[in-house]
Amino acid sequence: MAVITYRQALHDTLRAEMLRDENVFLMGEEIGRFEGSYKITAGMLDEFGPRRVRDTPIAEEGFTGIAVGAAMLGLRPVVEIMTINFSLLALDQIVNHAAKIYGMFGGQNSVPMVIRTPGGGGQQLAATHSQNVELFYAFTPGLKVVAPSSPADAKALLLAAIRDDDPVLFLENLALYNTKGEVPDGDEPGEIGRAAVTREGSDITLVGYSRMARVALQVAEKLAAEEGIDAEVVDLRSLRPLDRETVVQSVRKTNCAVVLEDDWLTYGIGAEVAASISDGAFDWLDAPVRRVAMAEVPLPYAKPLELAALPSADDVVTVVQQTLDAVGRRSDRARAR
Amino acid sequence: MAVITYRQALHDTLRAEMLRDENVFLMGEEIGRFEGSYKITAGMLDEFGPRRVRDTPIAEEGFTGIAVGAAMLGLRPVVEIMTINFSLLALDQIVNHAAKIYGMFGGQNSVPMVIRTPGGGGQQLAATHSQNVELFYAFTPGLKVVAPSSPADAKALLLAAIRDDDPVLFLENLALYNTKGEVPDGDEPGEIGRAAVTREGSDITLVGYSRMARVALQVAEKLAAEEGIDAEVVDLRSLRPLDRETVVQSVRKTNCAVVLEDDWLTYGIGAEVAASISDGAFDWLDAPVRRVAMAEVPLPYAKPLELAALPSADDVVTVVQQTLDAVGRRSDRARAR
Amino acid sequence: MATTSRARKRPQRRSTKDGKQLLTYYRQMLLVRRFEERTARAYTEAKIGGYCHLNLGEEATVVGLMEAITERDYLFTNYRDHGYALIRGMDPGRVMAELYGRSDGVARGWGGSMHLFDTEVRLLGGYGIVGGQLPLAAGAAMAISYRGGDEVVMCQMGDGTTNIGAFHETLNIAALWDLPVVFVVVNNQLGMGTTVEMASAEPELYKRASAYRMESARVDGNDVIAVRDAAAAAVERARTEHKPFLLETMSGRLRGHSVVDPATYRDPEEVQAVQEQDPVATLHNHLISEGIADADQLSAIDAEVGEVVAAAVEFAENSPHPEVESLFDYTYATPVPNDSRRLPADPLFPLDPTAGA
Amino acid sequence: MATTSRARKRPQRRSTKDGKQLLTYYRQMLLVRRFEERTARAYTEAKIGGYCHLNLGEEATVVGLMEAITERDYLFTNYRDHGYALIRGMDPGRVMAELYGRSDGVARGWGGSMHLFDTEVRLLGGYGIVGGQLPLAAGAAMAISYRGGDEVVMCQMGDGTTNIGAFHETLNIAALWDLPVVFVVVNNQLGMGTTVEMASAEPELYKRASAYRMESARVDGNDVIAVRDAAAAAVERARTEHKPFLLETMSGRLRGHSVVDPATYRDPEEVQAVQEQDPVATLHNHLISEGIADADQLSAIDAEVGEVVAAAVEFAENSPHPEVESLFDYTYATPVPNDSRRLPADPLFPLDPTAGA
Ligand SMILES: Cc1ncc(C[n+]2csc(CCOP(=O)(O)OP(=O)(O)O)c2C)c(N)n1
Ligand SMILES: Cc1ncc(C[n+]2csc(CCOP(=O)(O)OP(=O)(O)O)c2C)c(N)n1
Ligand SMILES: [Mg+2]
Ligand SMILES: [Mg+2]
Repeated sequence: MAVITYRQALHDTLRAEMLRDENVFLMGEEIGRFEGSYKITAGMLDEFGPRRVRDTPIAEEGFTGIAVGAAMLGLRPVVEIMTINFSLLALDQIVNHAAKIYGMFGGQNSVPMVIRTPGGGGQQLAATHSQNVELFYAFTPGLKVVAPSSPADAKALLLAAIRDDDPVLFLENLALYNTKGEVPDGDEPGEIGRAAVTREGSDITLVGYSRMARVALQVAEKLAAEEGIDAEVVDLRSLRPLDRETVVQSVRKTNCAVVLEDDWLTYGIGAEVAASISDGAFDWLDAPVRRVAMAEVPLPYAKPLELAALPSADDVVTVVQQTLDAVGRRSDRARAR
Repeated sequence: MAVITYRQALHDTLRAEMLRDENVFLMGEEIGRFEGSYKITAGMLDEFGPRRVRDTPIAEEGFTGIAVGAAMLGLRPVVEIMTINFSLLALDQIVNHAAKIYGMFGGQNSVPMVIRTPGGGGQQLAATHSQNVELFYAFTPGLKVVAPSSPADAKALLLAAIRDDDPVLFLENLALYNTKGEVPDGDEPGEIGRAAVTREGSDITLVGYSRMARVALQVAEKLAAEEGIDAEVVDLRSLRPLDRETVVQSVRKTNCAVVLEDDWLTYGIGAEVAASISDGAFDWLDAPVRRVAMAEVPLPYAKPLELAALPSADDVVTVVQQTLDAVGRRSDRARAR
Repeated sequence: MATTSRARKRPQRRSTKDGKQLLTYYRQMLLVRRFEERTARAYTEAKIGGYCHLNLGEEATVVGLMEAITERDYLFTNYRDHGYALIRGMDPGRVMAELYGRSDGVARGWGGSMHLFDTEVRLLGGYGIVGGQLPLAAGAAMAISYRGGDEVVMCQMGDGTTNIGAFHETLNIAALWDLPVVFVVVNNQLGMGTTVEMASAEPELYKRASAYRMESARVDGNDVIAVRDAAAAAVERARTEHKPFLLETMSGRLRGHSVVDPATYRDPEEVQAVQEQDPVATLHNHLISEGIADADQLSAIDAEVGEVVAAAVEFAENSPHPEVESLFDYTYATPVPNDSRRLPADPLFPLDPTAGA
Repeated sequence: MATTSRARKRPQRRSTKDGKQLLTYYRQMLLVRRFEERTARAYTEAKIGGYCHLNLGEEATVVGLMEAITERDYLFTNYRDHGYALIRGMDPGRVMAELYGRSDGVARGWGGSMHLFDTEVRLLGGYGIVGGQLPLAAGAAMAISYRGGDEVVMCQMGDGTTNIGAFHETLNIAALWDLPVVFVVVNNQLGMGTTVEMASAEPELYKRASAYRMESARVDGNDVIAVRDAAAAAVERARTEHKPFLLETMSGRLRGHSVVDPATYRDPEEVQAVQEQDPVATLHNHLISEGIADADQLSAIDAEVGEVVAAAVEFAENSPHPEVESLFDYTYATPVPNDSRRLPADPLFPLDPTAGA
């Protein structure tokens, strides 16, 4: 097991899959000559040549749809969309085509493709370049959506995504690329559709995905160290399918939960998670499920405004404390009854 | 007060606003010579001429963006996107531009425009033409989203939308166009951001919007007539802003709720509504908030499959009964304790 | 400047072989004609639902195009796809069953009129989103060139489709990457109620290929031989030289945009002009005036075709509706845990959680 | 075929008036040059965040274009917008303050480098989504023609932008509706690391206008007079004849795509060729060799410009950061009930609901 960055894990996995399967190829803006906007594909053009590492014009709808068509004939395109913001220009090909072709034609033709794209604010990229719109894909039946938070999951889920016969949106995050972690050798794919309990605990459940699953772990350690609060952390990993079972089982144990997300609160990913917990753990919940999410504004460029709008570890700590307070208040009341 | 159809209410309101304000004009595919795919703009080209009723090429991204630019200079475009499915091709201009321009440039330039578009399945239009993706817009700060269910609200909210200085997505529904209702005279605009209690009741709260708010009312009448169940109905009317207060107040009274929606369940509009109720009415809820929504598949063409996948009045009745059963079970248990 | 070639002149005289060929084409065109007329009737009888677009007036174009590609080539079309499906070789009964939404339909009743699809005959879909099929077709061509194959992809679209972004993005990449794809604009002079002049600043649509240094041509879409020859040349070039091509065929729409459209927006003269160029009637008269066939022979063909269509309807009528149990069978090709298989009234969690807890 | 006019020849001799004019342009070009150099430094000092794209190498293009439009005209650009903002007349201090994300910035610190905007000088935005500004610019032109005004809209974009769908959709509608908009493709031969030939099947980009029967021209973007004259002619035509135009200017990028890009993918020869055509150095030499100014005069201009830039930086440094309290002030122009004004840790409902219930 080597300790490598999330970026390296992606790079190595892409390379290994290219070597393993001639049908796998890469496509996207600036992935070849420029070596990728975030350098995930560095060195790949040199190694595999322009047939398998295709720099595309700036034409998200066009090249994403071309990948869909190529996948219909059995190739396994791995498309990079530079950031998830630009995926909005390809939404028709992703939602109306990639996601529909298998079902709309009665299961005759699958679409084995992967769309890799990073989300994430916090880089002062302002309103149009800092959005987290994974919701749009997670909402769409016919797509699968994964959002790994660690280098190990990045590898395992990318392997799974490439080998899966359905279109998979693979969500990365600008703030995760340089983070490190242990990554197993070999090429065992992960399982799309399963969450993971990344820290066991008994006091409260923290649920997150992508960057916020990592923040959840950090907050849990901090809470344990500084306040003796023992939080359980669930990393969703897969947004579609959503593994409600794992989340709800955790909350049935801890009796309260906070959901962490990088997108906007109202209608965000956390809304489904909170609604599912409130339903599936109804008789176990001791306090309302709170969500920590981005303030509902077009994200400003100025640093102090951006910082205020984005959810932070401190915000999570505050909300955990408030939630445990509420649990306390409720048990007090119960005792008083 | 005249009794007219939802279609007529839209048509009359558009016409009145065109007469009132020279800055208001219409744009979209087939709205002029063809008189509108769903005939909302019938007769308008003849009356107002091609300057104010513009047939566009098939170019959703282009003409929607042109409306945004025209709005920046103070015109008040009312764009028709033939169905909400095609709005995915204009998503970049709606989400990355219309919704961002006011905030991203520090409040210098507002974008007073309306995008009218119908959603709704149930017409056997198959997977790509039967989607309900209002979620994408409701999720986006900077946009306002309204979804009237009655001819009166269609009028009041269209007036409000046209006179509002922000981009408003105005959601219509294919199945509502021919429905009738009383519509007040005059031109009093409604208030964007307010839900309405359209039926008072004490046993359970049904929450819906657009077509499903109407279904909720029908179900409530049926439940009252056939089973003596007295349901309260909340019509959200506005999806962004979302009026949580009105919903939660109702549930604090009835102690249980069912959410109705035409879109897919997981991450759908109802997820936020259910999560908000579970939070805001936590101490009042006697049973989990259930959601009745579309089955999570690309909607098939064949009638029996389509019928099975779409939420029906019968489905709502079933879920209401199960919810009231659950309330009963819980009160039994409480009594037994 | 991009090179664009003018429409080819059609041959003045035809040999006996051409005569036989023409009779075959006539039969095919008539099949499309009678099938579509029957489809319109079935629609008004509410046997068919959704949107339903017919190829009436485009029969010569459909047959000419389908003659230009071989079995191993691929085809993508828009939603106006019945004729292509029939001539490409889909079973008429299974096409009609699809229109009826039955389980024997080519797409098991999931697609309907706009979404005919059959891997067997390599028609990889009719598509309902205007322009959506263009990137897909180019992608199929990319897969072919990636593998060094010599198949060709034909991608049909309407005139109105040339104004959407996907047209531009796709043609540019197809030219840039030397993809073996022939784009065909079936110019029926209308996109719903919008004329070409109302929608396209360059109404000679084939000329738009010059923006990509792509070759292109315009041809009389009511002349089946002219369409076939122009398309065959483009396909051959794509096959051997790996160059895309843009072919524009000029024809008319005999009815409304879809079955339900009365097309009241059209001038009577315009409609009459289109009717006068009706490709089926024209070929009928030509066959007789050239002595290739007499009226009785042609009536016999009509009768035969009528039987095929009647059999297709019967097949469709007798085909069972899809089972509701199959509703969740085609969301994913690779099964995954936690996939939703809930009907609208199904609970997310077992109803009495305490029971099992 | 669409009509496209060739780039105009530049005048061989210049009058004294031209000489004075050239000195003014030199000063403006130098302002852009020094401002951008200073911006790059501020970025490496972490005073500026986000993405930051410079106009280095495009100074003659920027100044020439800005000379061609009048005060009442409108301008839309992409994210490479600092130079346009300065020459269009935005206060350099307020531009730098925007780059610093301060409250005196032209967009109050909300937009940053990519999103300069000032209604006062009618620069209606730098935009970060490639191609996003095109429909907006055409929309502004539509508003002008709707009202019968005689303003013109100029819409700047990069070479890579000509491959995206919005380019096609917008140019088509602009031509169809006779909109007074001049589209300018600033061809700096690269879109990030991608060459024009890698991205555009028709690399002579101005020729793409023919797909819309739109007139177009290509001009030397390193020659400020040539740019000005070609743009002025296009603007005049848009103003009086209400016809859009596509102008392509040819120049080079002196640095990476953005400040952080070392541009290791470029050939040294390519970089050298661009440096040899450096428009600022070229004009400097021209002014001296033509006897319009001597080295001292030009140094004096440089010193003056340096002071303007230094003052801009000082202004930016001293401008306060925006108040966190203003975070919710610009979501909507028309206030509505139930609008969210919550920070990430704020609850949806009061924390002890029983307290108030
Ligand atoms: C993206 C998109 N926008 C709008 C529509 C609605 N629509 C369906 S067909 C059509 C006209 C298409 O015209 P054309 O391309 O000429 O094809 P034809 O119907 O004439 O064969 C329109 C606007 C659609 N299906 N997709
Ligand atoms: C829709 C979209 N896709 C991709 C990007 C990322 N991107 C930013 S600049 C750029 C290159 C643009 O090149 P060009 O149009 O030539 O402009 P230049 O930067 O050379 O001025 C790309 C691909 C983007 N901002 N928007
Ligand atoms: Mg047409
Ligand atoms: Mg460039």
